[in-house]
Amino acid sequence: MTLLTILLLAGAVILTRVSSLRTAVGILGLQSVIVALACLIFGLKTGEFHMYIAAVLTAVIKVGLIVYSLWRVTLQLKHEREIANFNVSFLLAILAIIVSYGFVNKVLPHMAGETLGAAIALTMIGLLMIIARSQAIMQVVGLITMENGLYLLGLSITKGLPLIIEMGIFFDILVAVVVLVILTHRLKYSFETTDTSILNELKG
Amino acid sequence: MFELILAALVLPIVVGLITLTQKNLTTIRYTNLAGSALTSGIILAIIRKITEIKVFSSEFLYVDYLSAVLLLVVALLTFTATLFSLPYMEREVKEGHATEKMIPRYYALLNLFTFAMVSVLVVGNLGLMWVAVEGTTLASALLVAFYFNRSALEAAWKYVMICTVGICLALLGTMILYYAQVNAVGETQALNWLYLKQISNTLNPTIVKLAFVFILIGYGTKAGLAPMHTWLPDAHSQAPSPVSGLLSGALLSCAFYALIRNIIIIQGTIGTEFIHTVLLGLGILSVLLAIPFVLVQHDVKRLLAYSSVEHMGIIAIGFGVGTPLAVYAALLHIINHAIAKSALFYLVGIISQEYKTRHIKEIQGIARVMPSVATMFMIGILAITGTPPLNIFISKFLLIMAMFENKMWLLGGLTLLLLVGVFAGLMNYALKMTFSNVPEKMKRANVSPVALTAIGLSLCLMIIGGVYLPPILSEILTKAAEIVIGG
Amino acid sequence: MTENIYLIMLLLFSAGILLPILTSSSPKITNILAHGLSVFGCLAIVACSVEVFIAGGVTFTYAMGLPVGALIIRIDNLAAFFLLALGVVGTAASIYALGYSREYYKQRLGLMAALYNCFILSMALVLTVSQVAYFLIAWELMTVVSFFLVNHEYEKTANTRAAYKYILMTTLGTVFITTAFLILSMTVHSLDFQMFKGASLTNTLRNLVFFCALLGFGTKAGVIPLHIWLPEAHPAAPSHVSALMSGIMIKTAIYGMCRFFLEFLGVGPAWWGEVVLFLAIVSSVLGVLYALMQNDLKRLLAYSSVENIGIILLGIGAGMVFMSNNQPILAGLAFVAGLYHLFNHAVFKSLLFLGAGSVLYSTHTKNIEDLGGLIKKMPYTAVFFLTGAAAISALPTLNGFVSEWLTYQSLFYLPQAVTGIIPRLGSVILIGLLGLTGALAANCFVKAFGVTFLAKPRSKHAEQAKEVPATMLTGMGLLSLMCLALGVWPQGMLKLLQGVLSPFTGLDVSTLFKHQWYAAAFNIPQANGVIAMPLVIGMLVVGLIAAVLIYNFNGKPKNVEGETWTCGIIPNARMEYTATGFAQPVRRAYKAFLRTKDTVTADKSLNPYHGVKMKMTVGISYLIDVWLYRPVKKGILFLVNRVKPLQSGNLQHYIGYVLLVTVVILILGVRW
Amino acid sequence: MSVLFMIIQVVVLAVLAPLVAGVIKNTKGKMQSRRGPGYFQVYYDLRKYFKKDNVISPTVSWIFLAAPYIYFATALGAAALAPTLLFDRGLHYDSIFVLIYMLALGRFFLALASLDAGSTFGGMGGSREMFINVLVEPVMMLTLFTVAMRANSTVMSQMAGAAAASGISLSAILAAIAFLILTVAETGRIPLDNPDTHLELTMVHEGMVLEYCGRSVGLIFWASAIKQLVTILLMVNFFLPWNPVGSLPPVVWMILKVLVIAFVLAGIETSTNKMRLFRLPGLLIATGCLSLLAIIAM
Repeated sequence: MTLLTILLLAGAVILTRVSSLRTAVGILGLQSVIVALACLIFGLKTGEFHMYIAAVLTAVIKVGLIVYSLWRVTLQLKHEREIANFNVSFLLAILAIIVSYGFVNKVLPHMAGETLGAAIALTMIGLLMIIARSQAIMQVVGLITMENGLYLLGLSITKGLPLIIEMGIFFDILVAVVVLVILTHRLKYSFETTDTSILNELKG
Repeated sequence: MFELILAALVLPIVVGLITLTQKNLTTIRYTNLAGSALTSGIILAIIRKITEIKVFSSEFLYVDYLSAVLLLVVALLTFTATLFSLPYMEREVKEGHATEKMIPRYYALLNLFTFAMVSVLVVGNLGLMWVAVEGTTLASALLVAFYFNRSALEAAWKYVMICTVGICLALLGTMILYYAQVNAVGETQALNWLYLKQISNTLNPTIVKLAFVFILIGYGTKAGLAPMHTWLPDAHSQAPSPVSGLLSGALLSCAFYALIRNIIIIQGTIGTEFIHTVLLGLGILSVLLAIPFVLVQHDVKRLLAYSSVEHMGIIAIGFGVGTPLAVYAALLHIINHAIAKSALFYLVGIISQEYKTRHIKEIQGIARVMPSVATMFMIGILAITGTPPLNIFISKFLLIMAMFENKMWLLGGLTLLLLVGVFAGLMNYALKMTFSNVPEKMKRANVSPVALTAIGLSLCLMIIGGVYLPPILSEILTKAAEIVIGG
Repeated sequence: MTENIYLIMLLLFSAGILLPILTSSSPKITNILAHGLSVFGCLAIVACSVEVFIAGGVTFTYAMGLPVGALIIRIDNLAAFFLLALGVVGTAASIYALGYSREYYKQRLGLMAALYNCFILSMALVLTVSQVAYFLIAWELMTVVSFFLVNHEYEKTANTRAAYKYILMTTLGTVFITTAFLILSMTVHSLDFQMFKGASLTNTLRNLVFFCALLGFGTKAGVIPLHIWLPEAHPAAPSHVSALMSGIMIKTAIYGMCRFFLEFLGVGPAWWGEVVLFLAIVSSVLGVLYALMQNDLKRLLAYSSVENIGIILLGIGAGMVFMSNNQPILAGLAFVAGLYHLFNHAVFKSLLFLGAGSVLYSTHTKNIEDLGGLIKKMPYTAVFFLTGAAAISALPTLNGFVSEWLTYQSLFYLPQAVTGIIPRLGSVILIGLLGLTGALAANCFVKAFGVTFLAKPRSKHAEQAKEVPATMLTGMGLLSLMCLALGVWPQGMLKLLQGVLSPFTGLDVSTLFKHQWYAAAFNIPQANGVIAMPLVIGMLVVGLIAAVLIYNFNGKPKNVEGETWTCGIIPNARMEYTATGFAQPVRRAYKAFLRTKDTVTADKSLNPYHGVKMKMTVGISYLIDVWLYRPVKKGILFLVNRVKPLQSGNLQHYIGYVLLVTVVILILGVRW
Repeated sequence: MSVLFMIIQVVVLAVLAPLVAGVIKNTKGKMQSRRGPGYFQVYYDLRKYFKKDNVISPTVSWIFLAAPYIYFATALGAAALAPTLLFDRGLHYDSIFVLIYMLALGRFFLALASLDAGSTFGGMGGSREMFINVLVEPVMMLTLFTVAMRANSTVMSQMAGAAAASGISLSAILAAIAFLILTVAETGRIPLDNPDTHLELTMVHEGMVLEYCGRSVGLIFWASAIKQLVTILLMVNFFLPWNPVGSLPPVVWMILKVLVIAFVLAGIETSTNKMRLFRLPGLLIATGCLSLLAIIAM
């Protein structure tokens, strides 16, 4: 479990340093795998049946479909690279981890599992990526990371939400990614780039 | 009852699927018209039923007076929007903004959107409600991006991004709420609204307060409360006008509904003081922030969008005051605003089609180009600015009255003053567009009667609403207010 | 009985609103139908108020389908008094409209007629509704309808701007009115006016209500510095509507003030009255000063409305001072003066606007520099306009004189009522300033009538002028007769006012007037005064007879024609004294207030020494605009441009806002 | 009864007015070391005027023709109201405001008539007359106010009574000085106006009536004379009410005082020279301050 957590955070931190979209998507896939595994482990611990299903769903949707569709897009975006100040976001990511663990140990020590801090950290890093990255794909990746974080959070404070809701959430995430992929596609099509920093025409 | 609700949920999906399979535009139009009419009919039937059985709840579905109020809004707007879409999209195709094969997609998405909104209103589980709200975002996102031109894409991208981030916060909040529930009573009936309402006083206040903050921000983003409203003007201005009407009238209200549902539970735990203060603050802020953008604006649809922000602010203030009268007024305001604002968006749709622009400066002399539209437009503007004898004045007045009843002299006065600011902006541009001299390229145009019918319907409701409120509706609102207060 | 008349009135006007829209195919029919109906409606209004004066006040309630409570109609003497004014002026204006509407046969007559009926109806409602919500509805309705009437000739963009300014200002005013009403009604927990009397308010709230009422109604009444909409809006509207706006609509604001200051708030501190007096005198002096500077006939009249509102408020303010000083009889006198002047102004100002309308009708210009010599082209109009002009200049035997005299009388006792050296001196100067106002008004209307109607026509428009149709003359004639009647025999009106004011506490009119048939005499503890109009008339008549006798003492003189003396040249219209020239001395003497900007341009090409084709353009700038409104506008725009960058179009910023507000609320929640 | 008194008063004043005018003219002549016209010269002039026929411009309307009558009538009205020694005429109809507005009525129509002929001079005269009136009216109100406050009434007979009752005081003197200037203004004399100029551009009152001739002018001049006498009477009875103790009856004192005022006016007219029109505001503001001081000193 601890290993997974460490891997997860490491992946997230690395995620803040990659500039190639495809690498990012790859790391995201890895991350999702880890989450699925975490889910599985929780299932084994608690013996909750729906945990297994949740794990499977994670595997299928997050690792399978989402990564696949993102990969598909990145194939068309050969020349798109992320250009941002990686060091800053890297440091921020580290900071996020420290802060979140500190927060957990200080404020709610009674529920300080290994994963909770990681979950919060992951969420923050995801948010950080949405804010600090301008590549459309990178923002999507950030979004998924954030969602993973939330999911993990759910796992660690409660034993996961009821299955039906989980499925709904998964479905939503899937659709969201599909929509975003379509939009990215169109962005490439009509702006010749997926760098969202040029999307600032609508003002006032 | 269950069947009715099921029908209301399934019908749009079915119609949507049919639409996708069809090629012939005329068939598509009529199917959708019939479909929306039927859906609205069913929803009205549900409301009718509610007035008899007061509340319907099953494992995942829950409908009571509060949902009835919002269902009414959705029913009205779905119908008018679909009706208005027929001539509007036809013209869009003629003008070459859209191709014929985009039309089926449009109607399909419209139906999906309706489905999402209805499901927000009928589910009785906060988790599913979150799913449904996110669903509305996704369904409307592609409608916002419908034209797939640069600005539409930009708007859609921002819309999805901001709303998803916001909604993720709401998910976080919901999870925390669930955590509170688990801590208090275990996992039975997870996040079931009715159950939570009953056990709300046993939850841990600190955790619930934490949950409240995230839920408020999350659904507040969707409801377009400042300063999370930033996506709103972009999305509203870029979507096709019928969709803008739906977004502004129905979607925002649905998001607000989700917020209220959560708040009903939360206030059972942490009391109302904090909640009301925050809501009041956000409400005032929304009205305040809307003013500058209404006072100086170049795009007529953005103008209306910001006025929506202002009205969401007013509604927030209403719930923030929190007396039965205030909540009653706020709910009535939701209905009134939905009707008026959608009508205005439709009108602006016609106008911008006629003038081939949304720039206020280039829209001149509507009164002489399309007298009927000009008349309706002026009435609509007067309504949206809360001028009697039109419907919004009533709710506005009740709201202000409630504030004064609560001894909020200064806040009430301030609100009135801020409304004047918005009035100044809207009236200024409305007059410039309507009565200025006609540019020579424009000549007298005739408007499709269908479009006028769609708008005329809303207009009649506005005018009637200004002089007469059906007792049945009044009863629904009163009961809904009781539910919100937690009586 | 009264209720039936009232319902008939409602019915007539509703018909008047609906029919024109339905019959808009034939303008002639529309015109006759709509304005015919409004004539009868106005007569019904008169009947209603008369009935109330005879049979006493009435109250009737209708349950409406609105969540704001039942509609309460209450017509007491005060309301009836205003209704009377509305009825009289409305009747005249409607008759006039029958002829005047021909101007609009090709200009949306149906709409105008419908709005016109709706306008009168809304005013009637404002005066009779006695429940906060419905009062506000009626009030706003009145505003909106008149707004559309002002905007009716939107072919001229200036009119639209005027309309915008108008509705913006009045909406701002409505904010204050609403606040005032709601504070009252929420302290007594009722929306019914009747409950407001003696509401137990803390002093702060009481003053707040006073200020809100003063500001709110002051805006509608056009009190300086809230008047800016008035001189724009009144000229823009069709003339018979301008007549109603100037004659009645701005008086409904005074009605509101009376309700608040007499009934709801009761006797207040003296400084309330002093504030009112200050605003009043500023309005009257500046108003008439600006009026004198105008060359647009209707603008001139509009500014003079500002002045007259000032004079009315002088009476009311003095009354308030006397009330707080516990001098009920003087208070009564002051209020009588104010209300009398109110009625008079309603009559002669609408008369003047109708006159201006006739000039417009037959010459199609409002610029008096282009007019002249109309007295020969349209003799009756000239007589009527002259009556109005003389009345508004408070010349004897006309109604203006009576109310002016009463106002002077009540102001005369003011210095003894107020305390403190500054107010005392101020109240002394007040009389001087009122004298100044009177003189300026006379000056202004000599200019208005003289330049418009006398001497030779100054332009083609004026040469081709013809007398207006009989209906228009009838309308004006009616009002001229009212002017004369109210001047010659003031007793009737005074008796009426006694009835109107008697129910209110703090003033006492019962012992005010000794009703000799020939004199309106009042006696008050300090002293007593008589104004015997028959005597004044007698003196004038005898004087005239004497003059005629002396004139023809040695037989009738032989009259020889001879050109006007202009140093031997044959005079032509361009040599006549212009309106600008007539006002020039005052213009120059009051530079400080008017901030005159005059520029002389000459074409020096032909004659390098002093040039030829000299052209002088004169302009004044308005203090209030320069000092108050422009800075406010600038400030607002400044703020707007500071705030707008928030919507920067940058996604990152937007998400930043979301997080920021989350953090803020979290902190709030923790600190709570 | 009171009405009878009134008629007597009107007749007497109307008959005596030209004499006072004559006296002023004569004294002025004497002061300018001329012989000056005889005391009765004005009567002769009037007789001559009333024999003459009229030349009337084709431009004018009935306003022009009616104005002289109205002006004369208002003058008579003023005369009827003017305070003389028959104090307190039972009924208090003789309010000061009535008198002021009587005069205003005459002025109003004369000004209109001046515009009616359509000559530049007439218009100029009318405009200036109204302008001077704008300056005079408020000061006049204030100054009369001093007396009215003493009497606590605006009824002239009571005012005169109160004035007579009160002794000589600073306030009274200040007010008297103020009203003297106003008298000069009202009677249209140097330094405000020049009654016997022949240059149209310097005319004010004369300019207004420039277009009149024959009997109309007779009426106007006579009316002006009456107006002048009335003003002087106001001066005498309100501001110089004190009779030095002596055996003479008050009527004699009054006549004497009227004559004194006449001399003073003549003196002022001889000793000063005409002011520019736009110097007048200063003068009248100063006067206003005097009367304000008078009120404060009270």
